[in-house]
Amino acid sequence: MNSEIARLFWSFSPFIIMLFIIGLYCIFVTFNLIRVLVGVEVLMKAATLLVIVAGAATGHIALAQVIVVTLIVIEVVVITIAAGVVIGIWRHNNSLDTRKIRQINDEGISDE
Amino acid sequence: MNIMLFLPIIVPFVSGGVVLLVPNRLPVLQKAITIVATALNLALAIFLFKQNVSCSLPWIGFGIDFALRVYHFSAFIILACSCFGFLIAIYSSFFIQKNFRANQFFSYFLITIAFTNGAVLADNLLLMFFFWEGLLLVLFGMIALGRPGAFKTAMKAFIIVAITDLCMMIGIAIVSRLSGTFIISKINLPPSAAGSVAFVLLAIGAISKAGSMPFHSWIPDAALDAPLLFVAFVPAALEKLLGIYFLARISLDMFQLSAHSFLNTSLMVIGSVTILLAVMMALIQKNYKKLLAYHAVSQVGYMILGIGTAVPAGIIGGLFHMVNNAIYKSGLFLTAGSVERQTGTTDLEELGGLGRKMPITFICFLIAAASISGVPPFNGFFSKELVYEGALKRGFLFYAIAATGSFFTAASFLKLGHAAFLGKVPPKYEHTKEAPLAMLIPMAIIAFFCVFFGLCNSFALQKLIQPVLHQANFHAAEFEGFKVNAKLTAVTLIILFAALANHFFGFRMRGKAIAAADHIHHAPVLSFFYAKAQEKWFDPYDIGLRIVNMAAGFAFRVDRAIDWLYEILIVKVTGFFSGTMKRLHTGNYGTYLFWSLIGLAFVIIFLSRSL
Amino acid sequence: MLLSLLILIPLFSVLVLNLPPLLRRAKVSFYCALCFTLAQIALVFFCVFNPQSIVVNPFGSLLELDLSADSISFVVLLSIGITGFITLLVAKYFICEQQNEHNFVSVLFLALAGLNGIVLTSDIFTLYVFLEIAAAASFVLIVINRKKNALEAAFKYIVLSILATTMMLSSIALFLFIAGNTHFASIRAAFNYSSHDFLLILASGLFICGAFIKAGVVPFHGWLPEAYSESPAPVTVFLAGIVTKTLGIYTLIRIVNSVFGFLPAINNLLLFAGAVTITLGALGALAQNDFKRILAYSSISQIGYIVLALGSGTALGLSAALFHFFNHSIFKALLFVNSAATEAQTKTRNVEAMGGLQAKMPATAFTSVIASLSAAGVPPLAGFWSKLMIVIALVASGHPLYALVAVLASVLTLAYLLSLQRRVFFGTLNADCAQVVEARAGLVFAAVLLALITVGAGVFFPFVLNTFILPIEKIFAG
Amino acid sequence: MIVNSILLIALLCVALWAVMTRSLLRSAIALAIVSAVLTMLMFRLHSPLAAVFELSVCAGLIPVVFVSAITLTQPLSTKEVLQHMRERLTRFWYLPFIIVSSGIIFTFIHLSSKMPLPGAEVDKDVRILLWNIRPLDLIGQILILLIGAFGILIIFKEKKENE
Repeated sequence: MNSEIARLFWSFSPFIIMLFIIGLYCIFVTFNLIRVLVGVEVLMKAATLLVIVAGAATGHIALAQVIVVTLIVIEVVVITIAAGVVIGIWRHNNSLDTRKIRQINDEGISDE
Repeated sequence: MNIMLFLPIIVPFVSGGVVLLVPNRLPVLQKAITIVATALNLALAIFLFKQNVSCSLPWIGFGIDFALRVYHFSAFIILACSCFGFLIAIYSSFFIQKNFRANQFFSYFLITIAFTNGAVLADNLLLMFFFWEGLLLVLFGMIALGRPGAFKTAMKAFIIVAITDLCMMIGIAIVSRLSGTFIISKINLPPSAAGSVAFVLLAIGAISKAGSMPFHSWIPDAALDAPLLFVAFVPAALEKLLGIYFLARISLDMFQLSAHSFLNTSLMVIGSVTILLAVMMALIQKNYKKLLAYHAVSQVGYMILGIGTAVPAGIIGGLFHMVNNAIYKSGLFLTAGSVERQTGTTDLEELGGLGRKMPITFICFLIAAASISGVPPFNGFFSKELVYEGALKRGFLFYAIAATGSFFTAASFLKLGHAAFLGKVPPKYEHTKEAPLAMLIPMAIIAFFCVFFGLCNSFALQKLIQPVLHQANFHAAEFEGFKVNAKLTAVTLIILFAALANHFFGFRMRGKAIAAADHIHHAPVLSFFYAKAQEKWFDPYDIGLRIVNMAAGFAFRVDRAIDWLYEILIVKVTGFFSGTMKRLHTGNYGTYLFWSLIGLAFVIIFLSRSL
Repeated sequence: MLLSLLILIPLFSVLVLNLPPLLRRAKVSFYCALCFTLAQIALVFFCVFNPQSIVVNPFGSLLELDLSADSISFVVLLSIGITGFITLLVAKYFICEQQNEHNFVSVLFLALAGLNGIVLTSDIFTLYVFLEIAAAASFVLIVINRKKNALEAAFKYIVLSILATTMMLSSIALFLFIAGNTHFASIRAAFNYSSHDFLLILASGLFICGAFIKAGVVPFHGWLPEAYSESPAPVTVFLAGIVTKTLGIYTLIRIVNSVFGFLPAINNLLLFAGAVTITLGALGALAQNDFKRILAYSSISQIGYIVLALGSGTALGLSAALFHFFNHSIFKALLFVNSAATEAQTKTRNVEAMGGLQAKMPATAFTSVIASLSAAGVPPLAGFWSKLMIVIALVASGHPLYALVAVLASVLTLAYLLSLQRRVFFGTLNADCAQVVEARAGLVFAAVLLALITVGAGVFFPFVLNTFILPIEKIFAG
Repeated sequence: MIVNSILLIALLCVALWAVMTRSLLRSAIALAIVSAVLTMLMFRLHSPLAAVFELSVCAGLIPVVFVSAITLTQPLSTKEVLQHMRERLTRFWYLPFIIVSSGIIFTFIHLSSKMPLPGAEVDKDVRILLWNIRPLDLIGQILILLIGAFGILIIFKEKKENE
């Protein structure tokens, strides 16, 4: 593996890391369930970019494309299911507030 | 021939399975199967006695075979176990009450015999451990069969024994690593640090099986809660034989211990502490069975002390005491059984004057009690003298403790006998009758053995103990008869008289036989410790429970603390970034995410440091 | 390859069962699924005894799938078959609506296909694809009854799971960069020649963490207690019995064995994580009052044992890990079946509100005692052997301290399981439970079946060992 | 390399906007733009197939999922949103074409800029790779799409009954 290949990879990597941080930041900070899914999307975008860059940098771009295609299908389904779950929660709570989903029956110490 | 070795395991196990299927409507059939199976087992044990064969079948691979071996020692233990099994089976034919899950009891009883035989015969450490742990399961079942509250006791016993068995598991793993084999007869480890650890772990398993302190605390509870036959058979006889057998195996064959090593000394310390503390507890008991149970613990101390001395007299004494103790202790429990069956109680406050109503039981009790107190010429006397002699060679302190134990033993049995069998008959028990014949015969046989092993101790030593020690170049013949140290005998006699005097002193003072030991109970310093002991302050199991509860509570608070820390931390960080405190918050999943990211960081750091 | 049927049959059954409206019947699909799980068990036994038949391709050159199966796969495939069967038995009583039951069976089919795919593939990206399939199917299964708590638990599970996904995906991308391929063998080779030390560490660490999240190893375990306790009963059996284990533990075993090849650094990491997980899981279980939560924490603790065994880095450790994998999926499924039975009969999960049920539900009580004893490692039950193997493996590989942790924690296991038994089945009968009767026949059947497997695998351990466990030693890649 | 850098910085900015903006609807639109920028980057990195796929699914389908989730949960009336979307569709129908063609142009830009990508040789055709070497991934795609279908069926059934 020559250094030129590595350079492409390394030049992309700070941006990918930043993208990861943005996604995680979003998940951590928000109150809103849908906003959490936005953060998740950003994370997935970062991962997709990482795969493509890795493929391009090593010349296995075909393999990387196959991976990305499959990845996108999975991403859509998972996000759809997650959105469905969010809507389900909204129907019960009538709110998208993450604070409302802390469960009441949290672990408690037994009286013994 | 080789197949004969499997029969002592298979016969009781299969018949145990059969008994389980017999409904409780047919008690006669259950008892018949049990008696026949134990008789067969006895016959097999007699046949195997004096044989020296081994065989093995391929088992689970990794060089672990189903290897069995019978030789002098194991044959002798098996013979003793099957004798007791047979006697208890006869005794039980009258003892089992109605509404009792008798099929389970008999089934567990037979399976216990099968597993004990297996553990004794096994020539492979893992196979032995398999049977050893299996015994735990039946132990649990048998205790849980007792009166309604017995489940708690069963659990206590289970956990205590399980912990020590797990220690044994590690010990076995270390031994196999050091010696490269699981075959017991091939293991002979020279002294080493890892070897010492392994020895300690295995010894913990052995002495806890034998019921020594600090692993004893379930036995007194079980005496009250569990079925009496179980107590008479398992903790009183079987487990002593098995535990001391294994202790002797590891300290004589498997490890080369130097005579005055730290390990031997610590065994002696455990032995003497057990003798003293357990007997002190026994002294103040007001219940027939519980008093006996504490003695069952105390007597183990003599055996461990004897084996720990590592001098010929002590080892021979310890092994001899193991046999004698099994005899008189199960005899004593059987007398308790008779009393319980005829009067319905074992509370000493209520009993009295039964000697006239139940003369044969009384005589058997007298013999066994004399034996356990070490009155010449009963068997207990000879084995105790040997242990004393061994202990004296290793230090006066050990001897003094053992002798003190003897004093308290005698005192407590004087109290017990006086309270239960002498004095006035309470009006309730005016019409008490002697126990049925099938219960008297086993007691009589046991009493006979007490006398026989005492008077003909040379027979017992030569035929039973000597073959065990042939490798060690000991000569049991040297210790026959009254050739033991005359001074020691004199001291023993003095101690016995002192106990008698003490009893009459207490009796005079309080005017009641049952209160004859109260002046010791209420002595200035002792009363404090007694009170604490009654509150289970010294029970390792209860201490353990408290610690575990505390740890669980602590873990719970740490959990909360992380939660709290996280909220504060995230609030600060995000406040720094966005300037708005309100937008900050997470549900619980945020905490989990946070943990996961911390974990990720940890993993990466861990890997990059060590790669 | 013959085993490709295990992926393709569920796919086609779902298509066939849903396309014509006539066949959209819960009963038809239910019995189809039942037959499939039994066929899977039979197929595994067939392949174990006829190893040459594994390479037979039923489709000829029409469809060639890149699958491989070895002794590790067989153990896991067997567990999948058994747990799937039990899940279906339990589901009969807990998924009320007809149409929902049909959908449940369809998703279960897809989940089984996903699990089988995980086990059979030998490519790290395909592994990830099937991982997502099984995970997505389990999200849907958790919310099948659209209960509030289940939805919330599912949301947390999804978020954590997506984090795991992202980690694994990044790691796959890094492996692609380092090795130029995603096949196990090429990545393995890259470990020998590659100069990207830091990237290798990063990639391995990310993948291991992803697997840890999916398996619920402490401190990645947060989602697990809630997801287990709030799912409908059959889904809990399925999740606890096999899904998290295949998703997390099997993946970990496969990657450690086939890709990392038991590097010392990774072994140490696994040992440490395993010990922490065992202890904290057991302590967590001690403090609970909810039947299913106790079992969930117990699952965490038992998963720690498997990780610990794997960390010993020896052939025996690998075998022990796999055997404990099998045992745990059996006895934990059994305990969850019992919890389902008591929940159905008493309408509560709070163990304080139960008590003395042994008199009312003897079969449930008996089987749950067997499961607890197996979990605590009492012979001759199967759990004894796996724990013994774990301890021996740890000591033999020179980690006596970890062996001590394993042994001490097994005391804790004993403590919380026996206290659970005491509070639920023994003791005095709770007044509220006076009207309780034994659970439905199907539940009792499932429980007894699992108990028989536990006892059978212990008593006939030599057979199990020679058939399934010993071959694992041969493929040990340390 | 400069083009790449500009695209990457744009990607970051849009992502940050998606995360920071107060309106959920805007956030969803920003996500679509993130996908579009990513598509261009993919063209730059010689992966046109993946790029088109990303554009059609991630920039097309996922915003729909988000927007429907937002409409179902927010007091915005359905009609309003539909109106909004229709407007957008009619107004920006040419956007995908622009993105694709600009992507292709970008591909050529780097060819002329004498700075070829190191691993530019395309070893295999993507379709052949997917069909012949990795059919398992295809099966996986079918399986997960089925799961998605059932998921929607299960979660939204109640809604159907209500209406």
